Amino acid sequence: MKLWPTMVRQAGVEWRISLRRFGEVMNPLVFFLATVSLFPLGLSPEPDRMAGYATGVLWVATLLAFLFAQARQFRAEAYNGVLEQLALSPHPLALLVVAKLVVQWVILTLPLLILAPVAAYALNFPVQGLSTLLAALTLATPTMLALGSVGAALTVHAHQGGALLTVLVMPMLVPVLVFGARATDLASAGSAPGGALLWLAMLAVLSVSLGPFVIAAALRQSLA
Amino acid sequence: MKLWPTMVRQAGVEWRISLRRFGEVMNPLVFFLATVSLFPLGLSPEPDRMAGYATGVLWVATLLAFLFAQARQFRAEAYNGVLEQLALSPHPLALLVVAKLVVQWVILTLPLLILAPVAAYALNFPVQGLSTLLAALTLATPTMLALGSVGAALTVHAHQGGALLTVLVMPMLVPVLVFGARATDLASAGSAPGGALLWLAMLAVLSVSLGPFVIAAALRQSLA
Amino acid sequence: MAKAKKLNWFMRWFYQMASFPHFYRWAGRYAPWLGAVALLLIGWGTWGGLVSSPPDYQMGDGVRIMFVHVPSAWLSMMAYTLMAVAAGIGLIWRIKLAYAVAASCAPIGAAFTFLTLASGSLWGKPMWGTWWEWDARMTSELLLLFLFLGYMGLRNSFTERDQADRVSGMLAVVGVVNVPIIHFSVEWWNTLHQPASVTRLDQPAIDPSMLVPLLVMTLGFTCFFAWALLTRTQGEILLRARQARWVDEL
Amino acid sequence: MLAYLRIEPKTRYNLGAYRLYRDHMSRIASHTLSATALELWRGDRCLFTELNLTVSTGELLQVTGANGSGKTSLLRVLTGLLPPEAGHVRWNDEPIHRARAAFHESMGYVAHRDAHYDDLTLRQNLMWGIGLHHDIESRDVDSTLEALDWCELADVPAHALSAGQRRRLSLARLRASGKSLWILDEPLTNLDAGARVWCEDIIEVHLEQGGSVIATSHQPLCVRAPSRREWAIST
Amino acid sequence: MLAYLRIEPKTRYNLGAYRLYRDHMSRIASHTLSATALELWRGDRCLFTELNLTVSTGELLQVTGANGSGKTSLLRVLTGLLPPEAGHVRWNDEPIHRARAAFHESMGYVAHRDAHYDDLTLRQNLMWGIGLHHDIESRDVDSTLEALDWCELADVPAHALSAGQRRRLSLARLRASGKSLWILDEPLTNLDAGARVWCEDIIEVHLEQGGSVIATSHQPLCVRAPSRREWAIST
Ligand code: HEM
Ligand SMILES: Nc1ncnc2c1ncn2[C@@H]1O[C@H](COP(=O)(O)OP(=O)(O)OP(=O)(O)O)[C@@H](O)[C@H]1O
Ligand SMILES: Nc1ncnc2c1ncn2[C@@H]1O[C@H](COP(=O)(O)OP(=O)(O)OP(=O)(O)O)[C@@H](O)[C@H]1O
Ligand SMILES: [Mg+2]
Ligand SMILES: [Mg+2]
Repeated sequence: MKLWPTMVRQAGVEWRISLRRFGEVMNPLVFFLATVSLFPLGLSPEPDRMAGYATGVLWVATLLAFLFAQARQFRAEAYNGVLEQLALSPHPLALLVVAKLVVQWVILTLPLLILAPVAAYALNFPVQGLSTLLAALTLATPTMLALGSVGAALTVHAHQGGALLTVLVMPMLVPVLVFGARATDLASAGSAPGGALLWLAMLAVLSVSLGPFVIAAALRQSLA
Repeated sequence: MKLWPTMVRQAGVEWRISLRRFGEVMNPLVFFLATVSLFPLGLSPEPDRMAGYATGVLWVATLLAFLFAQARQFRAEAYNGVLEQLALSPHPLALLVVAKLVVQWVILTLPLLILAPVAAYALNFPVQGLSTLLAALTLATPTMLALGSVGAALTVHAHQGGALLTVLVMPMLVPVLVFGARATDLASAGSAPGGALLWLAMLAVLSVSLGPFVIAAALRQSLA
Repeated sequence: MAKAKKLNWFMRWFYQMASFPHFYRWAGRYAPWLGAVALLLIGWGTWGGLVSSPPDYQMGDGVRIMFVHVPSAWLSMMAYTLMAVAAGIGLIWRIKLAYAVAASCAPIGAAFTFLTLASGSLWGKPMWGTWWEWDARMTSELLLLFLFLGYMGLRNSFTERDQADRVSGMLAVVGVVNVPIIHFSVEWWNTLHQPASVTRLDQPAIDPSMLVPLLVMTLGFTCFFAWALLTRTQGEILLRARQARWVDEL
Repeated sequence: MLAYLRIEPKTRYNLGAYRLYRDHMSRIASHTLSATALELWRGDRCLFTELNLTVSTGELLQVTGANGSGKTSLLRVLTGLLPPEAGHVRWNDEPIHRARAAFHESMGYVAHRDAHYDDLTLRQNLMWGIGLHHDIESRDVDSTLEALDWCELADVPAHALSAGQRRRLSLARLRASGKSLWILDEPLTNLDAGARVWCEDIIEVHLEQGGSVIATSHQPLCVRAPSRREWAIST
Repeated sequence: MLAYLRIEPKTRYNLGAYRLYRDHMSRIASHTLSATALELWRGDRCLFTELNLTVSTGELLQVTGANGSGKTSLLRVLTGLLPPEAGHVRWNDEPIHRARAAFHESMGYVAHRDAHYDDLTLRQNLMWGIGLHHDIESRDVDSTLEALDWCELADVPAHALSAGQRRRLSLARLRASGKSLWILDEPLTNLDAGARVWCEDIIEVHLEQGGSVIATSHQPLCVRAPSRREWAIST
C-alpha cells in the first residue's frame, strides 16, 4: 500500500497501453510533422518567407499536437468502466493521474524534442535559436499537458453538456504560447530570452503541482 | 423500404445527436479559430509579415479542423454496437454513411464559411481574394470530409489501436491543400484562379461519388 | 477441380499460383536464383557506375549517387503499385495469397523509399546546397514513406490477421493515387528536381556510358526486390497456413 | 389469423402489443437458413470446423456451450458480420453475401451489447431502430411504448436507462421491426422476472407465427416451440 | 484457520485457488457498512428515500427489485461513487467521504460493465486490477490463472475475450484483491453453469471467512450464508 510502487505500476500499465496503441501514440507526432510540412506546401516555400513564420509554425504545431493527443484521452477509460475502478482504488486518484501524465509526457515530448530540430531545419529556422527553442519546449509542454488534461477531464462524457474543450483550454494556453514564441523569437534574433523562459518555468511549476488535483476532482465528478 | 426516406431519417438522427453533443460539434470550429488567432499571437503581428502567410494559415487551419473533427467519428458507434446494427440494415451502408456525411458537412462547413472572412480579415488577407477563398473552401471541404472519413473508418476500432488517421489521410489531402492554396494565392494577387478551382471541383466530384462506398466497405471490414 | 477444367489456361494458372503449397514450393525453387542474379547485376552495375563511367560534366562525381538513387526511386513506386494491385486482387477475388504478397511488399517498399530519400538528400547537398527542400517530388516521396508506415502500423493494430489483411488492403488501394502524383509532380509543379530524363517517350537524354550501368543497376535492384518479396511471402504464407497438413510435411 | 390470439398473455407487458404483430407479422413467409461446412479461427484457435446446421420456419435452435466456446462468433458468422474461414451460410438457398439485402431484410440480431445511441432518448432510439428496417410512423412507436408501459421513460436518454431497460429496448425494437429470423445472444441478460416472461412470450408468439429463432442462453429459456432443438458447440 | 477448508470445492475452478485466500483473506477483520436515511433522485423521479440498511461481517444482503427500480444506483451510492441527495453511508461508523481511503481499501465493486483495458492481455489486466489495491508479484497472478485454468488465455487481449470470460475476469480480480466487503451488480451475468457454481462458491468462501457481500441478481443466487437477507426496493 505504498504510494510509490502503485504509481510505478500504473505508469507501467499506461506505458504498455501506449505501446499497444502505437499508432495512437505516433499520431500527435505525425500531426506535428504534418502541420509543419503543410505550411510550406500551402504557401510558396521560399526560404525568406519561410523564416518569417517558422517560430509561429513550430509553436502552433506543438500546441495542436498536444490538443489533438489529449482531446479525448479519458474517454476510453470512462466508457469501459476502468475509470470507475481507478476512482475506487484506495490511492489518491490524483496520483494515478500523475502516473498517466508522466507517461504521456515522456511519450509525447521526447520524440517532439528530437523532431523539433529537424522541423526547424526544414523551416529555415536560424540555428542559433535552436537551444532556446528546445529549452522553451521542455518548459512549456508540462503546462500544455496539464491544461489539456483538465479540459479532457471536464468533457469526459459527450453528453455532459456543451463543455468546449478548446474554449476552456485555449485561453489558458495563450500565455504559454506567447512566452514560448517570444523566447524563441528573441533567441533566433540573437538576444537573450531570459524573462520569457522564467515565466514558462513558473507556469509549469504551477500547473504541474495543481493540475493533477483539478483533474482528479473533475474525473470524480464525471462519474457521479 | 424506399431509399430516400431512410436517408432522411438517418440524417435526422445524426442531426439530433449533433445537437445533443453541441460542445463536441463546435470543437473543430474553435480549433480553427484558435489556429488562426494563435499565429499572430505567436509571432509579432506585423501586417506585412502576416499577409505573407495568411493563405497558408487559413488552409492549414481548415484542414486541421476537419481532421480534428473526424479523428474518431465512428468510434462511439462502433463501441456501443450501433454500427453493427447499421451494417445489418437492409439498406446499403453507403447510403447511411452519406446521410452522416451530409449532416457533418452542413454542421462543419457552413459555420466555417461564415468564420473564414472574419479570419481572413484578421490576417490581413486582401479583400479581392475573398470570394475565391470561399469558393475554394466550398469545393475543397467535401473532399476533406470524404477522405477523412475513409481514414476514420479504417481505424475505427479502439482496440485496433492505431488511430493512424493522420498518417493515412494526410498524404491524400496534400493535393487539395496545394490546389486550394494556389487558387487563393492567385486570386489574392489579382489573377484568375481558374485551373486550380477546376481541379478542386474534380477532386470533390471524385471523392463524393466514390467515398461513401469505400467508407462503407471499410466499416464492414472493421466489424469482422 | 471440375470447375478448374472449364477455365482458360490463364485463369487456371492464376488459381494454381494462388494455392499456398504450390506458391510456397515455387517461391522456394526460384528465390535463390533471383538472389544470385541480383548479386551479380548489382555487382556489375556498381563497377560500371563507380569505376567505368565518366563523371558528369555538370554534376561531377556526385552523379554516381544516381546509380542508387534512381533505381531505388523507381522500385519504391513499383513496390507500392504492386502492393496495391495485390491488395486489390485479394479484396476482389478473396485470394489469401494476394494479401500475403501485399503484406510482404510493405517493409521492402518502405526500405526503398527511405533509401531514395536518403540518397536524394545526400545528393541534394552538393547539387542544390541543401539537404531538404519542400519541393513537390521530395514531399510526395516523403508522403509515400508515410503511406508505407501507415499501412504497416494499421496492420499491426489488429489481432486477427484476416481482418488486418482486408482493412489494410483497402488503405493500400486508396493510397495508390499518390503514385502518379509522385511521377508527374515534376511536370505539374515546376520544381528543383530533375525532370524525367530516362523515362521519356522520345530519345533518352542521357549518355549510353551512364545509361547502361543505370539499367543494369535497375535490373539488379528489381531482382533483389523479387528475391526479398518471395522470401518474405514464404514467411507470410506459413503464418497464414495454420496447421495445414502440407506445412507439417515440409 | 387467429393463431396469435391462442397464446395467452402471461404478463401485462403483452396486453397492448398485438397490434404491431397484426401489422407486420401475422403471416411470416416460410424460409430457411442453412450453414454448410463452416470453419472459424480466432488467433491460433479453431473454434469450429465442418459445422452444418439448418433452421427453418417455426423452429427454435438453442446454441449451447461453455463460456468462450464460440457461440457469439457462430452467431456473428450466421448474421454475415463475420466472414468464415471456410463454408457458406445460405438464406433460402442463396449465399448470404450474394443476397445481402434480402437476408438482412428478414433477419434481426440482438447482440451481447445493446446497440443504442447514448444521446438519443428511448423513443428516438426505438424510432431509429425500427426505421432502419421499414418505414414507420410515430403512431407505431407510441403503441409499442404503451404496450411496454414505458410512456414515462420515453424521453429519458438511453445512457440513463438501467441495464434491464436497455435490454428490453433492444428486444422491443427487434420485435417491432417485423423480421422472420431472430438471432439472439443471451436475450435474458439483466431482465427481471416479469421481463423475462415477456421475452419468452414474444419468442413463443414469433415462433407460432411461423418465425424462427436462433438463441444462446446460459439461463433456461422457457419457451414452448413447435420445433425446438439444441446445438452444442464442443470445445 | 481451517474454516475455508470445510467448504468442498464444487468444481475444478476451485482446486488451486486457496493459496491466495490464505495470503490475503484468512482472517477478515469485523466491519460494518451502514446507510441512514438515503435519498436519491434521477431526473424527476425519486428512486428511494429514507432508506436505511446495515451489513456487517459474514452477511449477505441481496438487493432485489424490478428493472429500473434503482438497485444499481443504490450500489453506486454505497460505494461512494454517487453522492446521495440526503443521508449518509458509514464504514465502521465513519462517513465514507471522510474515510475514503480506508473504505476503498476494504471494499470491492463489480459493476454491470466489466472494467478492463481492452488493449491489455488477460494477465496484464489481472495484474493491474490487483495491483491497484495491494502490492503483488506476478507469482500471485500465475496461481490465480492456474486456478481458473486460464493459462492459455493469459495472453489474449481483453477485447477478444468472450462475454463470460470477461465477467469471470472481473470476479477473479475482485477475489484476488483481498477485500472485506464485496458489492456485486448481477455477478452471474453471462456465466455458464460451471462458472456460476464457481462464483457462488467464492461468495460462500468469502462469507465464511468473515467477509460481507451486497449483491443484486435477477437469477437465483444459490449461496449458503451464515446470515442472509433480502432487501426489496419498491418502485
Ligand atoms: C530527398 C531528395 C530527393 C527525392 C525524395 C527524390 C525522389 C525521386 C523520385 C521519386 C524519382 C523517381 C521519379 C519517377 O521516375 O517518376 C527520382 C528520380 C530522379 N532523381 Fe531524385 N530525388 C531527390 C533528390 C535528387 C537530386 C538531388 C537529384 C540530382 C540533382 C536527383 C536526380 C534524379 C534523377 C536524374 C532522376 C531520374 C529521373 C527520370 O529519368 O525519371 N534527385 N527522384
Ligand atoms: N487472438 C485470440 N487468441 C486466442 N483465442 C482467442 C483470440 N481471440 C478470441 N479468442 C477466443 O475465441 C473465443 C470467442 O468466443 P465467443 O465470444 O464466441 O464465446 P461465447 O461462446 O459467446 O462465450 P460466452 O458464453 O462467454 O459469451 C473465446 O474463447 C476467446 O478467448
Ligand atoms: N433523467 C432521468 N429521468 C427519469 N428517469 C431517469 C433518469 N435518469 C435515470 N432514470 C431512471 O433511474 C433508474 C436507474 O435505475 P438503475 O440503473 O439503478 O436500475 P436497476 O435497479 O439497477 O435496474 P436493472 O435491474 O435493470 O439493472 C432507471 O429507471 C432510469 O430510467
Ligand atoms: Mg457470447
Ligand atoms: Mg442495474
